[in-house]
Amino acid sequence: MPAFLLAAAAILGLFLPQWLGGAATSALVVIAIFAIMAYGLDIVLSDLGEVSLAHTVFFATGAYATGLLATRTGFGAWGTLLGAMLAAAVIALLLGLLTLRLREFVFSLVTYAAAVVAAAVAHNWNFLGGSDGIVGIPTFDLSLGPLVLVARNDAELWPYAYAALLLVLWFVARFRRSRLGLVAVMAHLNPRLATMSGVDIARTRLAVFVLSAPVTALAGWLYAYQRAYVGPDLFESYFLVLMLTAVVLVGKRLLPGPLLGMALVLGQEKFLSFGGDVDAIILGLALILVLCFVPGGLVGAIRPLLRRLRPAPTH
Amino acid sequence: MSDVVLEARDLVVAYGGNLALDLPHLALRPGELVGVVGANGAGKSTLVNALLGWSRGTPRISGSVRLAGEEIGALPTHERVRRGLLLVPEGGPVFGRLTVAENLAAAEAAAGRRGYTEAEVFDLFPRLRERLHHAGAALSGGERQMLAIARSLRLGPRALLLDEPSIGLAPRLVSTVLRTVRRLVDAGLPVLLVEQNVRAAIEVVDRLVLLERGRILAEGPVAAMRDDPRIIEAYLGDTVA
Amino acid sequence: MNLVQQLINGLILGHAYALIAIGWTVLLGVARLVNFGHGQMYMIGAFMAWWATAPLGLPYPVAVLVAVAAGALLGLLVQAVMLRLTLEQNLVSIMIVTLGFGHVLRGAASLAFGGTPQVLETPPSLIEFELAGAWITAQDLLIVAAAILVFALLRGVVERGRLGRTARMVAEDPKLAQLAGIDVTRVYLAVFAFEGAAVALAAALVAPRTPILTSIGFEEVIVTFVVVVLGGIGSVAGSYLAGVGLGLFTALFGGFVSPAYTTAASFAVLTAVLVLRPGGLAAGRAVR
Amino acid sequence: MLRVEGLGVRYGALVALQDVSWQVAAGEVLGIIGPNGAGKSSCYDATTNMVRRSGRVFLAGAEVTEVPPHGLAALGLKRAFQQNAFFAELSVLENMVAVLSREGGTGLLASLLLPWQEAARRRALEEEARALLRRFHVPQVLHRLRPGSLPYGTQRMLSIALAWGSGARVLLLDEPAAGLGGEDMLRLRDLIGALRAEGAALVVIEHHMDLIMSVADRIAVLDQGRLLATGTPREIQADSRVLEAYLGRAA
Amino acid sequence: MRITRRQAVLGTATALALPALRARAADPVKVGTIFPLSGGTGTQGQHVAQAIEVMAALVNDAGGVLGRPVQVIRKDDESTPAVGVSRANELIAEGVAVIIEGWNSPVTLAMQPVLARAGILDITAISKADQILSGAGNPLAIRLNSSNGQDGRVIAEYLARTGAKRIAFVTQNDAYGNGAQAAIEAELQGLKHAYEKAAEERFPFAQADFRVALTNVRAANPDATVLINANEGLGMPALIRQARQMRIKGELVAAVGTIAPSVIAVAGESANGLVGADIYFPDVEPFASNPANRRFVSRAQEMVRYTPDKFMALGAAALQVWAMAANEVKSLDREAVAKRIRGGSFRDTIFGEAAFEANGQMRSRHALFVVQDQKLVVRA
Repeated sequence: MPAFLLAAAAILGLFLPQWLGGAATSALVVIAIFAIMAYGLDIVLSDLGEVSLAHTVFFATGAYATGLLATRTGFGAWGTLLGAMLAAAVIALLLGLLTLRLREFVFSLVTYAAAVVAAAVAHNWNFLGGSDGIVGIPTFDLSLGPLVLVARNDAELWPYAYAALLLVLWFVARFRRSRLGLVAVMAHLNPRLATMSGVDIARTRLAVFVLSAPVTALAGWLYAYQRAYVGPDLFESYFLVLMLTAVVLVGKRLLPGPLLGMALVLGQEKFLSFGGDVDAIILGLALILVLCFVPGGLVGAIRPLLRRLRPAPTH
Repeated sequence: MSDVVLEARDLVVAYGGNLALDLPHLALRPGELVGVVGANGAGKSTLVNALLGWSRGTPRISGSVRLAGEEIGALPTHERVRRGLLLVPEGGPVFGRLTVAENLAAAEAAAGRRGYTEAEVFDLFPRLRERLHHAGAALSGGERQMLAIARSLRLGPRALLLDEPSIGLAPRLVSTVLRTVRRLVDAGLPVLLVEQNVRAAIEVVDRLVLLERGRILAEGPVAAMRDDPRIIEAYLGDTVA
Repeated sequence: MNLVQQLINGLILGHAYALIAIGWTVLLGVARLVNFGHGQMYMIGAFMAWWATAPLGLPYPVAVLVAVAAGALLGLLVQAVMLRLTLEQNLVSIMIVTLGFGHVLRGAASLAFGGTPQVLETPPSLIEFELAGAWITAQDLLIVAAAILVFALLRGVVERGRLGRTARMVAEDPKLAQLAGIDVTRVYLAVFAFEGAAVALAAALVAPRTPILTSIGFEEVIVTFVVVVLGGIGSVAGSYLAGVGLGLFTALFGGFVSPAYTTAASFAVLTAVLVLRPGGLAAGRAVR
Repeated sequence: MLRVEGLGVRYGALVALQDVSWQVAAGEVLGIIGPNGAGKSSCYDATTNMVRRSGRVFLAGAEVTEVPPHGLAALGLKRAFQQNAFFAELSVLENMVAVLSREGGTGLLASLLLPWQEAARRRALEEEARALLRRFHVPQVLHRLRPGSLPYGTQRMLSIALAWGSGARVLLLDEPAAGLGGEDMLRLRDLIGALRAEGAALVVIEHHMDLIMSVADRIAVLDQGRLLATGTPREIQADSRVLEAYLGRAA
Repeated sequence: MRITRRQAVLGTATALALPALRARAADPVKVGTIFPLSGGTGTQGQHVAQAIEVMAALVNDAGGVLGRPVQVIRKDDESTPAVGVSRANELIAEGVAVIIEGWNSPVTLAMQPVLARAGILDITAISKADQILSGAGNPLAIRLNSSNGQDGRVIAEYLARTGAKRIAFVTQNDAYGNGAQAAIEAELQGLKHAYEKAAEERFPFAQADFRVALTNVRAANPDATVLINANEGLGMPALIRQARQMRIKGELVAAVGTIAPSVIAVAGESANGLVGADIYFPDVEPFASNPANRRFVSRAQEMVRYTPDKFMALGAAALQVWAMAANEVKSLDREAVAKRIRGGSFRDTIFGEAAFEANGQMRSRHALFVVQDQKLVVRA
């Protein structure tokens, strides 16, 4: 697609809430935030080929760092943004160094255990507010000098969430074009050949893992402001399954994939909900069915259909 | 041709868009030792693997395979094995975490088939008896090869396919292994032998099939083929010959 | 001091942990497969046992069988659905699929069994007696006995028996196993059925110790991870020792430091082991 | 250019390689022959530090024994594998660009902030990749396909091209002619000659006697993990030990 | 982005104007309820929602609010803050006049700021966290359930009265548990009761196996053991059962409000002898003779075939108090109604006279009970 069309589409997106009406606004904000969350996992899962189950930790770290800095030290939104991303990167670095030599399911197992333990710590540690979490997070305020940038509700938060989403899309697209992105794919697809092309596999893995954490933490930062409350529910496996589903549902290594996946999942939960339990079944089934029967994702399932349709006019 | 034990027709194997094997016809009769020779990548392993519908990749295999008159081309690999078509793949792989004894014990002939007894196997490969309680991984290349063949014999073969049994073996061992194979054939077991060591193979086989790039280049009794220049060229290079 | 009592607590807990982890041990050690829905299968096993005893009024031993059968069926179902992934040894997708499966099970269980807590009342848990100053129940002894029995059987089967040998052949080289006449698909199905049955058995025996809810299962998963990794990934004897060791650690850490951070502490042990001897685990060969 | 001294490799009780030494100079082709299982591939694994081994390795005079494999590649010691190796989910061109990108790629920051610079570099990389592919006889019409759907001979060439990457001081080839037919074989022969002419040191494991005898300056013969003989092709062809080991026991 | 401020002003104006525009006699007044209707506490949450509907029927019988009938909308927070926030947003979009919510404190804490920003009156029925009333999330907070401080006093008085010298605490290691224990200890000291903390065991919320902790308690030989565990679905009944099974000596005392009938149902015979305290009993004085309570209880038994428990009474009372306040100030305006309730007092509610402190906390009267034959028996 030509650049100007993309730019036009991006600008039009800003007016989506007006278009779709008020009820959709908060859904749009949540989709944007959770899509950002999923993009962090996306570059690890799709590009690096590892299943990290610790991305809920980065999400929660972003939110907790925001909550703590905003309520205890009075940091503004810029400060908490920096703090959230930095905290997540540091935790990812520690976890990455611990798991540097672990592959496949041992890696996943340890990251999963780390997520469960992080949840236990958040529940129990008074410094983090324990099971009651952190209340009283001030309004989102990115004002710079005379420029007033405040968001008190979802409608006002949309431009910022949307801008953050565009930035993340840009980041992921550019990452895939960068040396690190290409090298990560090499390490994923053929580690031996990559090594013989001079790629340091362990370093590449660590770099991508650490880089992915602030992306997911960015979502945590927005979520903390959107909810004005941070609690240990952020560690729930719901978020994990949500992220994974969004990444694999539409198709891996497809730039708009996680965004569309997240929109589908949350759209179903919001506008076509059959109750919490049935929604859980739907979410889990979507994940299972896609991976088992349409490994290329929905795009992979649709492509042959399109191909079948296309030759029709020539007959 | 009722005496044909193993027969393949129009056997075609393709990886992606690439034809790896195109074999109009191949037959193996009782008490016959057929050698399959050809350069690396000529499709020798592809041929024996395809007879079992077996592969480490995901090729497309089509064609007919008949074992003792029964069409087995559509059966899964393990069913072909149970019907008596045995393959010792390249490198003579064994289960490294099982001991020699376990490797042998695990190879039980399917119902209705009689496999070689342990005593008969030890008779053929006395070395295995000495290594009975060693793990498969601790065996030398030659011992592995023997164990792999012994395992197949235990499973009750109607026909045996051997993929490069001489790989990595000392010359003395190569001839030992091949002489043992000849003994099996003389006892009535038909064997298809893929071999890159042509000199050694020529000494034992009855017929030769020469493959090149997935197709049969020449085929015939070993006496007629022995001095075929194409055989020599394919292997040794004219400068050496 | 109550050290002896805590040791008794630890031994019972440890055998419960080992029993809970046994399905995973076999799954991983024998077939190189994983199941992240393990905890939810534990939950389903517990509820099936409860359903058979309370609403259906079946005797407890029959209820155990009902749970085990349900677990085996669930295992078969999961494996049948993801068979293609298994044959491709696509562990990445298998992990995610089983995780999603756990999510589905939790939702389905909430629909089927509701949100109310239940207690699995079993005759042995009503028999209480004192042992070295600690009050324990016959159920606790049953868990210890069952764990020892299952491990002993398994060691016999996996290390000596024909069944275990077949499974170990598939684990080491599924392709080569086909050439030995083994129906690899059936082995994979059987191993997953065993995993489901084993965790359901563990649930039917261990769950009477505490009330059950459809949201349980996460602690069991972590316990299983720790046991399996510490035990050397797939080693039967190793898992037994690791289970008992973890039970003792939990009891002593909880008794003398703080129960609030036991999960975190056992994870710290796990991490330490992985970092200090990442290749030294018996895993080395099986996992590569 | 490359010298290995006393390389040894063991897998458990199995001695795959024992006390093997050889060297290759710039602009020279060293052939390594020997029966299957003689330890030829192990020899490459040992040279490139991909297995635990004993012995020492020198590259351009400096000892590189402890340098990790990726470090060796960065120093210009590159290797192709016996099986065709590529990144199966990328197109042929993307494969080549990916390999070149480790050196010629754009850093993340530049990619984020200066996309035009990345685009320019990428165009340059693609141009370089196309040229390289053409040079390794991968015609341009195939560049947009996935490697798996190339003809076998072209796959082989692509594997060598990917190993070569942005250039190598020493290139180790493992049975490059395996499965190649007449025309492909000629191309390979030309290619090896051209790389040698450029001053690269080449080591070639090969079964195909025609090829190896015609391209190699010197030949090393391995048998049972040991170095049996080294010499010019003519010397090797005359060596009776070699004949016996390689061609099987004379009748 | 300067428009944001103006937008906000406009938004507030619309919010204020909306109820006025709709104030036609036939239009029902929408009341939102957000409780867990599924999951571990789903049954209890459903009961609370039903109780609010029962009260709505009573209010409508008496003429409704501002002459309009009350219509209750149920939402399920799934015990998850994130879901609670979504449900709150949905109710805001539906234009409810008030939201009665709160089973789990984290869910309440998450919803408070969202509702406060949207200008919707938010009444917390049950959630106990102290921060709910701190004003950080909602400056006009109102809560009916008793606070940790109020609860601590009753328990402390009981312990002092029985002369327990060696007291053990088995406490949930989070804000609620630690706060509750601190409140009891502070009151004990206030009463100048000399005691020794024989044991202090802390456990995570989700714990269901307390044998390790109870072994320590048992070894300490306490006169009384205080159980502080808000996990009514799993932890509390498990704790009671295991304490009995391990033959803990001395009295078992449960923190206020943690012994719902469901806890006793799961704990079974083990619950017998357990001492606790609570603020509502449907058939005990002064509630038994309170006509407002009797109407509520009989209507509930008729409509949902269930005798209300404390949680149901709190939910129903929340609607009752709000309806009284709105009718008095003749407005549905959030500020006006909240100001009437906070610091105010209402007669003839389910709880008799319901008085609220300035911070929105309802004053409660506690009564001690002991469990006998798996039933609560209130002590005079």
